[in-house]
Amino acid sequence: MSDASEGTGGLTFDKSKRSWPNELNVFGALILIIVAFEILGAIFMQQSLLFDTRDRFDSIFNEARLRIIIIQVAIIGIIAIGVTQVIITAGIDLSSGSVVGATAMIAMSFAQVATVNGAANPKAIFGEWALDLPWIIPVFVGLGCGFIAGFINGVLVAYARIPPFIATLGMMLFARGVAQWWSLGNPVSFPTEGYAKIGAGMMPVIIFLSLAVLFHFIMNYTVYGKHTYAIGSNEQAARMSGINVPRHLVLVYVIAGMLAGLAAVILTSKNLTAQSGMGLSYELEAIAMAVIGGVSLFGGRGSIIGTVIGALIIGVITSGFTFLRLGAFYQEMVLGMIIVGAVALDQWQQQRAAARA
Amino acid sequence: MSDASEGTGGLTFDKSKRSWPNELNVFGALILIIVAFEILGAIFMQQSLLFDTRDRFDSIFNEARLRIIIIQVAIIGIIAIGVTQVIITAGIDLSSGSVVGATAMIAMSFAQVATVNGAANPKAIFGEWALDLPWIIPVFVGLGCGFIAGFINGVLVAYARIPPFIATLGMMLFARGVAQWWSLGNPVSFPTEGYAKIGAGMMPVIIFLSLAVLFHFIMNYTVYGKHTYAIGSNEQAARMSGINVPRHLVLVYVIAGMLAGLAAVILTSKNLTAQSGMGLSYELEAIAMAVIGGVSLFGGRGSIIGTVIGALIIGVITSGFTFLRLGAFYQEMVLGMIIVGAVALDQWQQQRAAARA
Amino acid sequence: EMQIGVSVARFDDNGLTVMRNGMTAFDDASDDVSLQMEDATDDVAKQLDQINNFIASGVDAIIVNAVDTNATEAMSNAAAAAGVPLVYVNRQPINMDTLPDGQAFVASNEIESGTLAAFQMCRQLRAEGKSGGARVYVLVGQLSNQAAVQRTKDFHDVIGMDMCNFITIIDEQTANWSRDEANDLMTNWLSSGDEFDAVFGNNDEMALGAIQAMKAAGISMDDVVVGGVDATSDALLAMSVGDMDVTVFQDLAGQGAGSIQTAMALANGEEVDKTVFIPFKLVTPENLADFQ
Amino acid sequence: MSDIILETKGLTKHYGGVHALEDADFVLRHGEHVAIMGDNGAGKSTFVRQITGVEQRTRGTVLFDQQEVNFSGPLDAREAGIETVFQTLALADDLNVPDNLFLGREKTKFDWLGPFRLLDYKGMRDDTLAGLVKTGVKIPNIKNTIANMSGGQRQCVAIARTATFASKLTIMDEPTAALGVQETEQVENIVRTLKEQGESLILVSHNMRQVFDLVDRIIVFRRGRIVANLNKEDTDGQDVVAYITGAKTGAEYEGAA
Amino acid sequence: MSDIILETKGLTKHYGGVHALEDADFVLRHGEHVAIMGDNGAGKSTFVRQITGVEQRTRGTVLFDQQEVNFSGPLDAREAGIETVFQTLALADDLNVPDNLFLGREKTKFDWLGPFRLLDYKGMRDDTLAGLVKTGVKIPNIKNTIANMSGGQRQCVAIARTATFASKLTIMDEPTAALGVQETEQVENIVRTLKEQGESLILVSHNMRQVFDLVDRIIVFRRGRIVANLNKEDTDGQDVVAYITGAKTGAEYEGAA
Ligand SMILES: Nc1ncnc2c1ncn2[C@@H]1O[C@H](COP(=O)(O)OP(=O)(O)OP(=O)(O)O)[C@@H](O)[C@H]1O
Ligand SMILES: Nc1ncnc2c1ncn2[C@@H]1O[C@H](COP(=O)(O)OP(=O)(O)OP(=O)(O)O)[C@@H](O)[C@H]1O
Ligand SMILES: [Mg+2]
Ligand SMILES: [Mg+2]
Repeated sequence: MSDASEGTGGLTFDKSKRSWPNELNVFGALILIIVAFEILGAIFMQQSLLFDTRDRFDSIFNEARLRIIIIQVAIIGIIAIGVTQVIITAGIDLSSGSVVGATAMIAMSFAQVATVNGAANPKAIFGEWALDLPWIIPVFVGLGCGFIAGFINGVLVAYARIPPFIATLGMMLFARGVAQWWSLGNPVSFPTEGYAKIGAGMMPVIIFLSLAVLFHFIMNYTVYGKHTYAIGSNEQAARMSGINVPRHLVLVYVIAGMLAGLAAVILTSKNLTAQSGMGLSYELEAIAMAVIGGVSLFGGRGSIIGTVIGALIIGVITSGFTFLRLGAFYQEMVLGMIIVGAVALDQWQQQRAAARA
Repeated sequence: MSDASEGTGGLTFDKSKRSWPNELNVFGALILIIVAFEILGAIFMQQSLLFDTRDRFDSIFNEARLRIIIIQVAIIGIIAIGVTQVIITAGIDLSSGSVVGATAMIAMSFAQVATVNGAANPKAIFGEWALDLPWIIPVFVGLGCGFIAGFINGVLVAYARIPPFIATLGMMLFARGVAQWWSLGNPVSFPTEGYAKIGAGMMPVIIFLSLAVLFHFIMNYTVYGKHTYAIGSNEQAARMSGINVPRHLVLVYVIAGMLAGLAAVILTSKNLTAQSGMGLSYELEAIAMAVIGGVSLFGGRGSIIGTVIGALIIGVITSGFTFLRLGAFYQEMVLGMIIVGAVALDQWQQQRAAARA
Repeated sequence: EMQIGVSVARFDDNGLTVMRNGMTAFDDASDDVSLQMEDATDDVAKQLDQINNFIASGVDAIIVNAVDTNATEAMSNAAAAAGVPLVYVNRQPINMDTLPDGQAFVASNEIESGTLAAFQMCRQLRAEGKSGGARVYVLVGQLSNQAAVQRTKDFHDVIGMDMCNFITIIDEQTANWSRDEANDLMTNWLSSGDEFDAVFGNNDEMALGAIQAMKAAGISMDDVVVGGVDATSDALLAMSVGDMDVTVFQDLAGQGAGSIQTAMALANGEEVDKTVFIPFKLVTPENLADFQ
Repeated sequence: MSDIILETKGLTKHYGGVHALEDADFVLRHGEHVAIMGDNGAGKSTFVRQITGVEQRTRGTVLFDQQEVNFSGPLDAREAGIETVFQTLALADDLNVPDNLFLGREKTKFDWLGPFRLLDYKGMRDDTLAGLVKTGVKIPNIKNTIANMSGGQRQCVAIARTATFASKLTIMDEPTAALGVQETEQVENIVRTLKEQGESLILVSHNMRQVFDLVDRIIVFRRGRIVANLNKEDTDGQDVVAYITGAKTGAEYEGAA
Repeated sequence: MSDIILETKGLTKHYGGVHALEDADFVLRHGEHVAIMGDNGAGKSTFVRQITGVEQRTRGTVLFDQQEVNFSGPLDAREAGIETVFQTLALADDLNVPDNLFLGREKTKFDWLGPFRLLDYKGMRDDTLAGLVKTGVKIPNIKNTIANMSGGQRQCVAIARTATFASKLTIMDEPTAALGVQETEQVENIVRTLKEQGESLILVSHNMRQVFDLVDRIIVFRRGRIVANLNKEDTDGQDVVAYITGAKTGAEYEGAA
């Protein structure tokens, strides 16, 4: 029995016909979208989306475009890594966007410089003591805010047994309130140089991809990952099998919260300002990335790799629209259609694979 | 066997100890919130939220306040009736807010008067032929828009098997694009007198409550209702039992879409204008009403009555805040806490009831 | 033909729509320029990304209607690094003093709008003999929005002046720029039965919502001073029938067209003033005819 | 030929690399009761799912009532006259007993109201109680949701559902697995009644005594293939076990597994 | 007294108006194997759920190993040394076989990493194959998710899980209901091994032959109450059925039901 290592015999099992990973479908959708933009670009613009047709760069690629495609989704992508984990537990996190807003205001208040253009910083929130601090302090403040928000979410979901949708909706409203109250709606600006480096250039991308690799590993090779999938698959069974479900859920929400906090730090550093409206509807985009990437909202299924590809799809679409000079009024319409189309393609592939077998 | 009508014997069954309906818990939360506001009002404002302390009305109630509590939630409440049905099928409808926006613009374009203040209507979208039409035409246009949006949602969910979150997210983006593109972002104003009556005074409330009664009846006493619950409870089982699940889902989404369309008609009539930003985040409020009212996001459980009480809770909170003159910055924070608190109370009651038995 | 990328803070904002319309009209009339407009949906980060997308597409110039005027430094840096001219329109960038070469600003001064409206309301209340004490409700726009914060602050500053300190604010709440929310909020206020003399809305839409609520409650609009900002056509109509008393007009269409001209000049390498200033104008029933 | 109600030819189902069902040739005559036996994972339920259209087969043909059929779902199968008790029971957890019993074919009033026609609650409750009595199960409160029922109670609800509606062919996949002594007896009586009424039946079961009590013929599955087709008279328990375990293989199936 | 491993006094559970379990007094000695029988819905699984802390009892006390215990969940029960095969199996549908087998007590490496300690996939796979062989079940690909397993395969996974870990008391709720002839035999062998090792066992079963083969003592439930406590030697199948159906009631339980 040559296939003994895969089971205890019985039926014929043809190893070569293993079901192909879901991520491949999503990747296929990404390629398809890129090809579509290239074709439309060649027809209507006589230009290429990804390739350098004007000899502006040393390589054959339009490097500026490649960079912006991923830069513009890196920050929400970081949030999506956390949201993916929450969704895999069959939960949802509607608060991440607002947590970004609140954290942005609070963290930035500890990242301000003392003097702007020779004069005292006009936007300073606190006194002297909070100015010109080393960059690590606002970073820790940001992570701390995310931790607290995630912890509260987790406790509400796991111990008070409030449905995640409502618990995080409450946190969404609360955090948005905090963001606006913090400086009474006024923006917080002028960060120190050290802080400004965190989100400069390709840093957001580097952080995003490192975190993606780290959490891909954690979700697949550690107890944490296994229990996350188990809870989402059947919470009752996970409980009966002796997993400490509430404690684990709190940990998942804390990680999601801290990733949102980190995203806020990078966001403010990249934009050199914090504004209470920051992060608005990021939660939806993060969830969209995850779901386009094949994460099931009913829990138990999905992967970080899928989410990263989902983020890239959104990045390509965003840049592709500007590339094609699509009118802003049509952009949202077409974006809606493409998101639906990408998922439809994935569904169709899965069904075909199941039927073909 | 005196309890024969309830079962086929076996264990002792104590009829008097029937589990109490979930709606009672939600109602309890409503009362609790009112009492809290009355106490705070008595302490800080020397006034009452619901009672007439200044002798302005004939009855003992502050009738103006009672009216606004329900008027301000009536329109979103109408949407929530549809959203409740969608959620009971284990779906979700994120598009309702945007559908309101798009429908508002389109329907209002057919409700404009020819002359404003003696001059030609400066906002007219179409030519002569579309001016001074009878009110029934824009109403049908509005319902028609809702029908189309709901139908597309339903087909995507039921036949293309796209997760409802994504299908309706796509529709949300699409409809928002349509709303902005329709008149390129310009508001559409100056409706005919007939149209203006639809949303005037207490009309929105009357429509809301009539629809609530109608759909309460439908959900409890018709095949439609039963199948809606069955699909949400176990779609696979519903399919195996021979329910035509896809056709039924399309019907549910169509109803939700048409209710959103109707809400848009009432909204524009009430405000005498249509703006592309209308309806923004109504979907979240509608979902919140349903979930506060005890509808389970995992499907199969919930009721229209619960949703109506959920709507009232939000109405009382909104009015209560203005009554207490709570600072705008704190309102969102407190709203977040109250929503979570109301659901927590409900959870706690249910658990206590289960334990006490 | 010159390619210009435009990033507008919000497409569904009524005032900014007038500005956009001004730009589109200019584009339609001119063969030398082709606009590509993007909606930043009130998201600072998205706006910065849009600018980078424009740069990646190789546009000749960029026009920015900033979501948050505090976030302009990063945008200036990005455009300067790529050598693409940049024009800010309508909202004054925070780095005005240090704008790099090839960048300019076309707008009105936002502080004027709230101040003009508030001061006119104060004068009118005085004229009606209410200098012994007048009570006001304030409808605030979206709390995360700069203009809302600024206009509300302007109102506070005006009633802090000796001449207007007879005015007290009963309550100020947000109605998120929306007529519907303002209507409900006003009705809520009315249900308390408190006396009041004036209502100030951060924009006309909210002022109109308040008017509808008061009329529904049978309050005579002669007894209440209502002020707004934007001078939208709905507001002008309301003023012509005596419902509305004060609003403020800014030549947004003019700003839109001006920004394109400035951007074209910069792209052609011409010398341009760092600021092009287009003032606000107060609108009252007296000068209403000039704006209709 | 005209007395054949169901026939499959080369029916095959692969799940990815798993060959769950291979080349099943099967014949069932009008009024005949046949048992399907076999190890766990031998492909019995898979066979049932292919016939009833729950899944789409990899290849092969199914003839029902002399017609080639391609059911797109269990609804089609039911409309053609096949009633099935699935191993997974197919009950809606949040609905109560009568709702589940009549799911998909509710008793209604005012049928001209289309999907909004009214439910005849009273009629359904009475029929439910009658149906449950047939299975002998005791359920203290039929208004409780199925989620709150014991394993055996659920199974009886599923069986009552099938037994309440007449059909040309009844398929039961391990119907008595979770049932107590009395309930099993009752369900066996239901099967005997079907026999008297001349309805055909396919019974999947692991219970040797039950099979020999109830059916005319026994089909044995092993590793996804049919390995024996035995008339009850020509065989006994030990013989059947030999086929199940692989100690023996039917002459006509040599080389199959 | 010291040879008693589990004792319940007046154990009672009401679900709303349904009195699913009333005043159950029960004693189990070290190394003893006891069967629980009774009609569907008699309260057997309810009894199991109260002991293992899956639900909170309405009243009554449970003593395990001479200590009064109040398990807040099955995790507590397992840590105290009670391994259970629940009737609902408690498997995670989206995970594969080894993942389910080791759910909640994975084999790991680098344990100092806390919740992020690494999984020992290879070790778990090998142990899984060994555990499955004990139950005799055939599963072509253990990397398939549980959702794709046949009814019997699922049950065997749940049993293998229990059998893989040593305990003071094993509880099995209808473990062989969905199993084939061979697999049932294997599971019965597992139970016999437990007996030899001196581990205590509570077996819920409807299978009279199995019960008489395996256990020392039979407890009969009827309508939520214990109605008989019979030593195997003093009784036979017909006698037990009489207690189950209510034709007889144990002397010490008169007036109970
Ligand atoms: N959806 C699926 N995907 C992959 N494999 C499957 C799927 N469904 C069933 N299988 C496999 O097919 C084989 C046959 O399963 P089936 O349910 O037909 O067995 P069975 O004979 O009914 O067994 P039991 O007596 O345990 O119910 C099993 O090995 C099972 O793991
Ligand atoms: N959560 C619950 N809510 C209400 N009633 C319940 C609940 N759980 C079980 N019951 C009822 O309690 C009774 C006992 O159920 P239990 O599961 O203990 O039966 P059982 O003896 O294990 O039966 P079976 O042999 O069918 O598994 C049944 O009538 C059942 O309907
Ligand atoms: Mg089976
Ligand atoms: Mg049981």
